[in-house]
Amino acid sequence: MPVTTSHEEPELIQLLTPEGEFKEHPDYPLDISAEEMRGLYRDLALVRRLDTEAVALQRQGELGLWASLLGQEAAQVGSGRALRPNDMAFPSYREHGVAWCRGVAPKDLLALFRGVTNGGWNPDDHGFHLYTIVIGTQALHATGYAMGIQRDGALGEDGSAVIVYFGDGATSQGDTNEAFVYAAVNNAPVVFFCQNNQWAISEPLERQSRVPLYRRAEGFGFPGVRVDGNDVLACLAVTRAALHNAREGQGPSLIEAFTYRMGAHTTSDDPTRYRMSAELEEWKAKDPLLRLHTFLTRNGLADEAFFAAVEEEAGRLGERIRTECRALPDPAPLDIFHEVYAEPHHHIDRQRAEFADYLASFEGADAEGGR
Amino acid sequence: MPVTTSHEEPELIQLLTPEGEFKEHPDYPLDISAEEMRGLYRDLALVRRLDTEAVALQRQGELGLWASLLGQEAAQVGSGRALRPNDMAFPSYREHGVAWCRGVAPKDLLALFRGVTNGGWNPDDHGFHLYTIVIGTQALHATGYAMGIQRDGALGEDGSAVIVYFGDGATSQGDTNEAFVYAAVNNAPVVFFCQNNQWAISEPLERQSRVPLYRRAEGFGFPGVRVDGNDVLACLAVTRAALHNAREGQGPSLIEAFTYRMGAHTTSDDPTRYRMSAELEEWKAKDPLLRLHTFLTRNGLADEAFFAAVEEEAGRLGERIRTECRALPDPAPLDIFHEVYAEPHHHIDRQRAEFADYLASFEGADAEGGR
Amino acid sequence: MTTKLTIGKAINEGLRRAMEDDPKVLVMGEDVGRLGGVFRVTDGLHKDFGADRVIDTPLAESGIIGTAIGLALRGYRPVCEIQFDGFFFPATNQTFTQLAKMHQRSGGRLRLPVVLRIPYGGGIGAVEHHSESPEAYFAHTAGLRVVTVANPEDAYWMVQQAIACDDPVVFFEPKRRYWDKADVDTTRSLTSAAPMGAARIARPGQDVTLVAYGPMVKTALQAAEADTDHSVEVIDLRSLSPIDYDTVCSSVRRTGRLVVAHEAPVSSGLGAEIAARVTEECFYHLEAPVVRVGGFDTPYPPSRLEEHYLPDLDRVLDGVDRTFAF
Amino acid sequence: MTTKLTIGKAINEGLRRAMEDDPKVLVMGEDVGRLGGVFRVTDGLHKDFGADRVIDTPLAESGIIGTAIGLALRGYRPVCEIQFDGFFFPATNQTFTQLAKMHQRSGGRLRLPVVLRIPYGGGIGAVEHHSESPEAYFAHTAGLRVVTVANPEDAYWMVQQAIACDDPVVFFEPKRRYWDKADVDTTRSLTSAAPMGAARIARPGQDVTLVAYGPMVKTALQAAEADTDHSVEVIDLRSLSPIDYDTVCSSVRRTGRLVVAHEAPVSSGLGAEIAARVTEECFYHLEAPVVRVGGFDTPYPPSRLEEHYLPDLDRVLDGVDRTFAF
Ligand SMILES: Cc1ncc(C[n+]2csc(CCOP(=O)(O)OP(=O)(O)O)c2C)c(N)n1
Ligand SMILES: Cc1ncc(C[n+]2csc(CCOP(=O)(O)OP(=O)(O)O)c2C)c(N)n1
Ligand SMILES: [Mg+2]
Ligand SMILES: [Mg+2]
Repeated sequence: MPVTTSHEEPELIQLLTPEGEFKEHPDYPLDISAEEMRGLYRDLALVRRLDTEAVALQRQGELGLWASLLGQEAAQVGSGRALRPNDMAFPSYREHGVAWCRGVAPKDLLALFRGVTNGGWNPDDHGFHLYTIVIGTQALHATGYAMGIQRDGALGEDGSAVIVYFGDGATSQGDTNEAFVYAAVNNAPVVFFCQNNQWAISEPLERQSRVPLYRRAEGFGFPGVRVDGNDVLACLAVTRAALHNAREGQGPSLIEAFTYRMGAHTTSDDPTRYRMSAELEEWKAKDPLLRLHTFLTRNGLADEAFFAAVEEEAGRLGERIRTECRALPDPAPLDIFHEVYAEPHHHIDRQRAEFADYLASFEGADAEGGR
Repeated sequence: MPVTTSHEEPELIQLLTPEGEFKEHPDYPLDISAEEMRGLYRDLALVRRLDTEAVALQRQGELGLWASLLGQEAAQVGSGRALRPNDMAFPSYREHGVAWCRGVAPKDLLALFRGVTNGGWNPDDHGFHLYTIVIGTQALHATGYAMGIQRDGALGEDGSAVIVYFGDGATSQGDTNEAFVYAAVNNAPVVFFCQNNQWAISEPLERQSRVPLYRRAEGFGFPGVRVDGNDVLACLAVTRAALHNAREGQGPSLIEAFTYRMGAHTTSDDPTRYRMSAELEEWKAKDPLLRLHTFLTRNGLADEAFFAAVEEEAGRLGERIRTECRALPDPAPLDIFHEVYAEPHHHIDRQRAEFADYLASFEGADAEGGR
Repeated sequence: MTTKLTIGKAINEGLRRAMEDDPKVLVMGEDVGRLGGVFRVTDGLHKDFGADRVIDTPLAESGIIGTAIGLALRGYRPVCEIQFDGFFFPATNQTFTQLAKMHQRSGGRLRLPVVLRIPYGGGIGAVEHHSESPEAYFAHTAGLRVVTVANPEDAYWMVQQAIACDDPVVFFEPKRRYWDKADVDTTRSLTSAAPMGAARIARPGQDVTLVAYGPMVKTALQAAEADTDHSVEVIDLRSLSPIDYDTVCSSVRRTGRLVVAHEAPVSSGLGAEIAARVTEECFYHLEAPVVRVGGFDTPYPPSRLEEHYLPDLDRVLDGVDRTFAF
Repeated sequence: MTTKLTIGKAINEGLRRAMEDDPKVLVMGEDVGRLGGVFRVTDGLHKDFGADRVIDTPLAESGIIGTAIGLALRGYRPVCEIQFDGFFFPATNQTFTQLAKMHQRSGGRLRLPVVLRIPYGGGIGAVEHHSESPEAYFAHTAGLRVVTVANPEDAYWMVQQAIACDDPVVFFEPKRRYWDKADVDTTRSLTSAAPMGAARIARPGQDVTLVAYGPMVKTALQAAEADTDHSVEVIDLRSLSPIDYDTVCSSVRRTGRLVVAHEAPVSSGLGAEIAARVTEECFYHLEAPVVRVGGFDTPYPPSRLEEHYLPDLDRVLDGVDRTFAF
């Protein structure tokens, strides 16, 4: 069946070309020091290492699963570094780069994928909510949280804003669109950050939308913008502006970070079944690390020693991750009943006690050599 | 909390002004005979009578509830008359005017609100699906049906299109937005017809959207248009065009019919609790019948005899409705088990049999004067 | 000091008191603002607490629960109204996969003090989707507490207890009993009220235990009154998850017979759980199998048939008779 | 002529045959096309039947069921894949209020031959939401048929029967058993296969009846084998709604004892319904209360704990022992 697709090329906010050239954008002036730029490079490199390490750990059976962010480092680090401590981020399940920026320990991320917890960290300690697996649900949580900020009167320069991450596929979910409605009518201080990595598992973007995703926002009454998701500087600048506007009471906005999932959907996935390797090659040329590396080098903002130091730090990080991952303790059987409810619950208490008895019966039985 | 609302006035497609003046619209030339125009007036008048009669029947205790369409006759008759026999309409619960155009017997509509059935007619006989009460769900049914039309190869001049009706409130539901997604990516031949009657029970439009609803479509990649919902000619022309485009393979579109719910939400509602009577007065001047009446009279297209005849027909219709409504038989207790499943179901059969025995036990008991 | 209140008004007063006591309490839902809800349960709150605390939401139930979760994460205590039982379903995903599980997911770090108020059950002559009894779905979902009320006293106190609870609580309101009136002593303190989790012996008896909840409690009491052959003990369950089996089982151990009555379809309804569990606990005390009286395993019928669908006094008495005829 | 097939492949072959036999049969869901589904159950269908019959849907489950309803109204027979049990919930509203009820709503005029394929249950070491057993929600919903399979033979035939059925059928696939292999005679005719609604005695025995379904059938058979003290009769339920009580009750009348095992939380789970009903029907035959072995009333735990959450051979045997110890 013929599908009309809009062929008009949308504007892509870009500050750093794939070739590593910087070009100013009138709407997004970037106030950033050389040190901060090197910091961004370090983030990108370390996050990539974290990811590579986790993929390897999964291959070795240390993790049940891993969702690689390979290729999306700039979108995540750029937006993650745009956040202030007071801000709150609601991730999906692939935001390891944002987690990094929010100070979540890598081992706490790994814990989830290892299967020792369904959570892993204290969201309030990091301004970074738990990973959310059911697609789209967190868009509403973020919007509600932003409505809470409004009610706290916590807007303005020292106030807070919310950012919520989701994928291109997630834009099809009812919940995501309801979040657009709630955010718009409440003028909630929330930034919708869509990482359009072109794929939802095996489905290309065309199965979710026939027009660029950033345009969705307009129909709900707030601005949408498309940014080069492989350009960490553009992601930083655009997200900063959106968060600023949110804090200043200008309400929600949608950022579509145009990027590419260079790896498999997760370690369980086999992308050779549904996409061409040529596509991957094309995107390799747009690698988010490469272009910042080139830019820093060309402009004398970082030297070989810097890159070597980052490389070395990445090595240490990798080692730490491997060690810490293997050391993650398995939960105890009775943890199943842990914190199901916040207040006392006689039924759960009883089930826990019964199960404890049951487990104890084995210890006895084992001693007697019984079954 | 401050909410930014767009104040730019959207274009409203109008062919007939509230004062009854006709003005051509370049995009929507209307090919219509005087007789057809009189037919539209007759529809409007009879549908209004049907509605008034039903409200009265509810007051008399003959119906459990009624959702009045007062004020929305033009949106419904205009769009309903744009449909061809091959087309399929998916209504919400207020589309008595469309039902009328599709040949559904008034008593079958009343049956639902009287509580003798949850349905009432054969959708396939009328190209008019059952009323749907759970807001937004029918938008997806319509889209799926339209995808079926595509698979049947039933497009083109002699082909079919689908129209689905919903309210302004319904645009907030996830399902409605998912229908936009599915329709867009499949280029399905479906027209989304939103009757924006300004209210979702007690909530004004501002609680659902801060921009005009027709603009929602664009963000999903298909055209949206706002039409004067109290102008039967404009509704006819705009819907005809949208259905034509759908049949011709141009995919979905959204029509926002800008109208007003002149009555209560339903007979259970008390609008004085939440809206000003001044608003109603303002809209009375835009009455859909009035303007067509004026136009037909001024242009000599209908005379007093015609209007008198319509009035008389309406009277007869009213009488018929009253009689038929009162004559609607109550279902039998065992109908509870009727057609729960299409194929044999031993469990339901057994429950039915047990209940039949139980009921029979009373007959016995009654005879014996038991409890 | 007592006041005569309907169940609807008692909930309204309970909400008002909770909002006065704690500025973090919010009320949200469709038409809960100026209209005061389609059943007027939030009447006057919008006027007195303003639109920031009494929120007319867009028409999207997933959005109601989803944003309530976010508000709870920010420290608020949202009380969400789902307009009718049949319109809960769009919110199932947010309720079952997020609201119910987030506390556990966070290892106890996050608290989700969200209340879902759901007017439920039949008997008001409504059109489809306005008469459902979906409590079993919730009772099968770990992480939720589920309660319902049968009189103004409980309505007033339990809604406050639900709001004070740090777990998500589904608060079912027996819509056809909204207008039932009784005295409520509103001057007591919340802690002095009967705990939300405890069942209540609504009428003592010796021969058979009759468990009911919500709208069926009144029917059960009428049936007990009407039964001149047996002494029927009526238990008002109040908490549907967890269930107070101590109260139920100690009654059954005395009477030896149990009838459970609810409006929901019998198959896989709450009566099944109660029957299974009580039989486990009281096997040698039971003189007859637990009898379940409930709605049929069909969609809720059109309103002209609902008097046949809903278990009435006669159907309940028939159930009682069956436990004796066994 | 028989072929060795895994459960996954048997469903795949069943789908293929149904699509060959009836051009109105469609397959739809997330990633069911080129990828062939995350479990490869629709592998090759996209290639052979094209994108119009094997539809990669947008990522929206309510949309999948909602458009499937529309396609069914237009005469199609959509087979919808829900990628994982935990992702059914966004489609609850469409399934419970529309799909399940539309036939009845229409007075029998409309038919909704829609199949929901749902890979369900735990045991594959997955992250949250990928190991749920939500069957009780469906069994409590009038208008749906609910089935599940435990071996390749049933997988092959029952998916075709589900598609041929004019009612909506929820087809639960035991995901951790997808790779279990056995001979299937694919040359027979559909009508010669055992009817979808009938339970099956998977292993005859005299002392106790053990009812299981889906992934638990294998565990139940292993337990029966391991129990050298008792002769355990294992019943594979197959149809979860309606339930074939004739087969279950006649077994219980012989053995006098019943254990029901499932992965879902015990409270208000399917075991409750079975226990309640069988106790009603076989009260004087039961030597002990029905024992339910199942998941705990907690969220499904992180995968490193699932071996403790899931009823394994030991937990099932413990249940058997308890019926004798009573
Ligand atoms: C409600 C729901 N349905 C299905 C899934 C299974 N699933 C996990 S990830 C995914 C694709 C998501 O694509 P996208 O939103 O583009 O995010 P990405 O994975 O590309 O980051 C799917 C279908 C899910 N997690 N939740
Ligand atoms: C899912 C759902 N939620 C709530 C309701 C209750 N309800 C019935 S009509 C209505 C307002 C609908 O407003 P709108 O969509 O504008 O249609 P209108 O009634 O104005 O024609 C509401 C909230 C419902 N029927 N379905
Ligand atoms: Mg993606
Ligand atoms: Mg409206």
